[in-house]
Amino acid sequence: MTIQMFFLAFFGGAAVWFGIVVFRTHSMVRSALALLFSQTAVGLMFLAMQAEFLGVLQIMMMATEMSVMAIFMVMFMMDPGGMGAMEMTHQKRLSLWAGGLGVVAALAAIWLANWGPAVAEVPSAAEQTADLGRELLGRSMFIFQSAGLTILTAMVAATMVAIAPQKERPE
Amino acid sequence: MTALAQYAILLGLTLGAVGFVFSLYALARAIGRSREEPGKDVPATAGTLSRDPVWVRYHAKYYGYALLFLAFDMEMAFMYPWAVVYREEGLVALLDMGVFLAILFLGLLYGWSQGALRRQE
Amino acid sequence: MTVLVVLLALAAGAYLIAILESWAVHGRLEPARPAISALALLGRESVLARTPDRLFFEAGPILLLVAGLLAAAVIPLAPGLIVTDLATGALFLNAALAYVLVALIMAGWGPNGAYGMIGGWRFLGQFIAYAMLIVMPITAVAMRAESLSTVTIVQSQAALWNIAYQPLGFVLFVVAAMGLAWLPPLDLPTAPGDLAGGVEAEYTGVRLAVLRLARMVLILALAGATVTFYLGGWLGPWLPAPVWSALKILIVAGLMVSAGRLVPRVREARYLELSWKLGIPLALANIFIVGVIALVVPI
Amino acid sequence: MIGARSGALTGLRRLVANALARDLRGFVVPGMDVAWANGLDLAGTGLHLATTPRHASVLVIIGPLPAGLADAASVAHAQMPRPRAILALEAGDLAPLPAADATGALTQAGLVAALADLRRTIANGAFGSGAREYSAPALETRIEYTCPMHPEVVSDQPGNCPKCGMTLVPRETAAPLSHAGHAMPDMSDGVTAETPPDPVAATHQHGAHHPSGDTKTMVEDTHAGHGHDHAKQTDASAQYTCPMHPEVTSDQPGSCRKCGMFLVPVEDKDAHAGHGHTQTDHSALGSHSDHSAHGGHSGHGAHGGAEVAGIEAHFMSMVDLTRDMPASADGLKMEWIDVPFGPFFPGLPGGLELELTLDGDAVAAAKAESGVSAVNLLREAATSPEAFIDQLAALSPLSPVAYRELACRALEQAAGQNPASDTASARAAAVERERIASHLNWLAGFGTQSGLHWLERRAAGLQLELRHADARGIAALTPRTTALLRRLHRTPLLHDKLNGNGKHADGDALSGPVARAAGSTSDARSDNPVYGALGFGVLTGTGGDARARLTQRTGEIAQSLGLIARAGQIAMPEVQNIGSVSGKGEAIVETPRGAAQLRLTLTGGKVTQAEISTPTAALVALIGAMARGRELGDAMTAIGSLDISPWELTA
Repeated sequence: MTIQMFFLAFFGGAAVWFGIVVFRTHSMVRSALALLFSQTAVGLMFLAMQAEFLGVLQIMMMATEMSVMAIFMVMFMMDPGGMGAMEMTHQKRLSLWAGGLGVVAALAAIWLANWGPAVAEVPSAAEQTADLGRELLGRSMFIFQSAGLTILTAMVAATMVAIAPQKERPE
Repeated sequence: MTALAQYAILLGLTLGAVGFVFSLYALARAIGRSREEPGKDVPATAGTLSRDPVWVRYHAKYYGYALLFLAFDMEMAFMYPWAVVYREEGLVALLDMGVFLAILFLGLLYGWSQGALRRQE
Repeated sequence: MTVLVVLLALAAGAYLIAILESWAVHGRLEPARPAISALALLGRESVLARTPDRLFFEAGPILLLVAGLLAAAVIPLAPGLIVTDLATGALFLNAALAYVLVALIMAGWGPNGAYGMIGGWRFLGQFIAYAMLIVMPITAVAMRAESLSTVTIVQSQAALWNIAYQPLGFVLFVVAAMGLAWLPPLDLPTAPGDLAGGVEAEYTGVRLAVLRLARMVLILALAGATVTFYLGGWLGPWLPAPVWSALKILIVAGLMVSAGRLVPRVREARYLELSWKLGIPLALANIFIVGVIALVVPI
Repeated sequence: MIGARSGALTGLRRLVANALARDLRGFVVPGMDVAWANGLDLAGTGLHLATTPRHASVLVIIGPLPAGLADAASVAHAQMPRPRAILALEAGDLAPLPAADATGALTQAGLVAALADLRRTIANGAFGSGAREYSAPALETRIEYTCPMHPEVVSDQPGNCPKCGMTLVPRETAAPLSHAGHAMPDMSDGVTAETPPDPVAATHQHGAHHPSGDTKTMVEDTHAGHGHDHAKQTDASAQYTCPMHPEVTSDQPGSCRKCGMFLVPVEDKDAHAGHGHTQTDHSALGSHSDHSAHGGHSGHGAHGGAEVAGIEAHFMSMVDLTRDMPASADGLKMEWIDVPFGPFFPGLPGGLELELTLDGDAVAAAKAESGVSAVNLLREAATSPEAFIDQLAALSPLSPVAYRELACRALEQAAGQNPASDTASARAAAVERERIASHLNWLAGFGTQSGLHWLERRAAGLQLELRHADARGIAALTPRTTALLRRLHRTPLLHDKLNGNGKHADGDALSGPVARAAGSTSDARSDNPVYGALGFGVLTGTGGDARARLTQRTGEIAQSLGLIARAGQIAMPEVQNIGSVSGKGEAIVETPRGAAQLRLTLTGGKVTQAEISTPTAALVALIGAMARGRELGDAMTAIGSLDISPWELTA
């Protein structure tokens, strides 16, 4: 149990530290990959808490999507290599306040909410995946399908924003 | 073997691989150090010395695909748990995922029709 | 104990694949060639670029080796012979293989060289082409096996191998796997023709040796994955289990390494277009067909 | 060994040295096509071929090192990791390179012998005290500091940029060119006062320039006039405006009243676009400082400017920043980088210095120069016919027989002789044999470029056997050749890759397979009676793209095989005794790359004046238009399909 606590704390610290690196580094690609490894550390925390499916899924999904974010950051942010060591942060006061409030809200949610009794025996990884599957097809079928619709709207919106319509394309 | 023990083995494998690589580097350093010479540290471009750094805003032409990929990647997160319990749930699962995939296939068709699925020249 | 056996098998497999690849490239079967070139690489200087991102430059090869090893960790060579039989083995394999992309972006961006950078971002475009075509066939395999554990997946093919059960998924998975390990004709990140070494260009000496070793382990892991998902893992008449899986893995790896050389390098725009306009609809159809068969046929 | 590594040859190092000796990785200078043309089978000797100097351990120099490639060879040698060696095959003096570790004759036997003793040298000398640091004029560097956002702000000591306050980034550039002969004819080293006089920002001077090669012919089609001809047209009524606030204008330099920024001169837009100068204003750090256009360069609110709602003063919005940058086809304004695909690029002809301005992985502009072009044709005033023929043959190592035939015909016409019909057809067969060998050489290069190793191996092997075979030998090789061509056309996805790639309008100056693939019927052999007797008909294709050129060249191989079979025997062109005759001669021969024309005057049996026109200049002119806007791989395939011989690009 204590080993789990140790690894949980270690990966938590790693996640926070990578999170800080995201803002302290000047290079865009370093910042994107720092965020990637911060999410991987969160995935490892899931594994330390024996939620195997969520952990492995987090590790996989974040690796691919943060890499795609990296190319968009390199495309649109100035001096992506961080050679000029420019001060890229802006609206410092506003963001510090937002960060502080966020932490307070998270801590409040953790301590005040009623999570119910801690389960004595953690279900095995295979059962977790199967339970999640049954959950998707059973009680939260509605959430599952609405998520599908949300993803559809995301696709349509992204395409409309990013791709110039046919007639405006300079051939 | 409990799940945590397996994760420990995987962590050990990772640290072992990193240790193996560093021992290989140490062996190579023991054989000899690399000598600093003019022009040797400039990235090689087929016989011409190009000193300028190349960390510029790279113009990727596949951003049409990348945006649709992000949405499809989210879809995959739902597919795995569904696949595991598919045979047990039977026809309901098939129809359910059929609707889900059809919705997302609509998104793909829309992107296709708007010209997202091409090299944005 | 099993971890040691699997690692030794992995090392031997990587060596054999290096022989197969040099045979495919040079047309001569020289068993000692990989050992000599590895020793020679150890003896050469490892040059560092001028204004590199040193962290990325060093982390690239190491991350690629770790990704290859972790992917190979869930490949079963025999009923008990597997490093870790995770309950979400197939998903873990996929997660480990996602870091191949991160490693190549680091290796490309690190040395601040033109060929490497273009190679790195080109591989991201190639990833977007093959990523879906690795995930969807695995989903179809998991549907039949009702589990993500690679051992269960192999046991589910006792009656009929998945190559016969879902041939479409097999073809898509193999092509996507060749894209993932950037084997010709999909060797876009290190295209010798238009990028003169691309991502690998700035690595010399021992770092290049680690990069090449990592690629061999990656090819072995992908061949192992193909055998586990589609060719019935260790199952087979007459021969003992480990011999079957070793044989199958080497044959699949040999084919993956040499079959692609008959076709000229595919353009990235063409590969993206084929994957998204042809590959993904076929993969969705494959999932649908397997869905129907899995309900109707009991095996 | 000069390229050794320091350290005693102890146990492990001895083992490693032996491994290094048996695992030689060669980097061929000037190129694989020259090696194949000289009949060398490098792959057959167990020497692995590296595509980049980083992966190489041996620098293989084939034939005399042209002056234009001396700097490039020294750069390639400097970038090879130690232990490195130099293998020179009849390379003469290797001025900037250290002495060769192994030399040999320019034959396969000479190569094998040289490799054998090179392996011994490396096995004993890979680690030792012989190592000496290698430096060369092309490698010296000077540190200068520049601002990533304003490349024209250049200073010799660190500080921050006057325009945007960013810390200046150190950047190495070539040391000021001390050696003579600067390539830029209109090198106006006058100091151009574009940026307002400012102590920190040293004025814009012609800093980093291509260090390599000074006897090159600059064939520029897109960078017309280079960056610095702006300086000549700064007329008196230059208007000054503020990049951030265009509405603020004044007649004399100063600072903008709204944001305190220095005012920059504004050339009127039409004059700017008038002289066809594609504004390659790649602003940030990726640009060469020598030709970054600077009109109306958008700076940004410098220290303490107007407070935009909620955003601190020095925030640089990308919209303002990229206001004047050239937009790519899809409207995005990205930074372009100049990437050299230098003289020794795998798959491209050796010696062709290609520089692509890349917008991501698409080509925005292409510029080709030749590092190996023949300096001048007639060395001394009057040369004997035989010496003149050899001189002309040495002009292009890729097709010596065709130029030898050209010289012989011109001399015979000047001397009023005409050869007997059977020797004429034998000489024509020799030219056809070389045409087959040259096209197979190109096919091998195409195999290297598109990743078809089997094509590279078989085409190169066939070419080596065929280059010196006699008529019977060629007849024996014909089935293998046609089998190779058939298999090439049946390669899946090949035509899909080549279709529509490298299309060009049918230029009139064009000749050779590239023109015929676009439908032209111009062939210097068609009005030659000797070829008429051999039943020659002009072969033309349609489409004018890379695929049509591939089909055209494979068709010409088959056609030439038929011509040789009908000619029966092959004889090298040479001229009987001319005697002291005077007269003017003119000849035209269809070389494998197009029609080459020679005019010479013969006075007293000596050649006093000669003037040659080769087809390559027209081909190089196609590169810019053909590569612009295309993906990098397509552009390389298109440029490779032109089969340019940089040797024939006379000054």
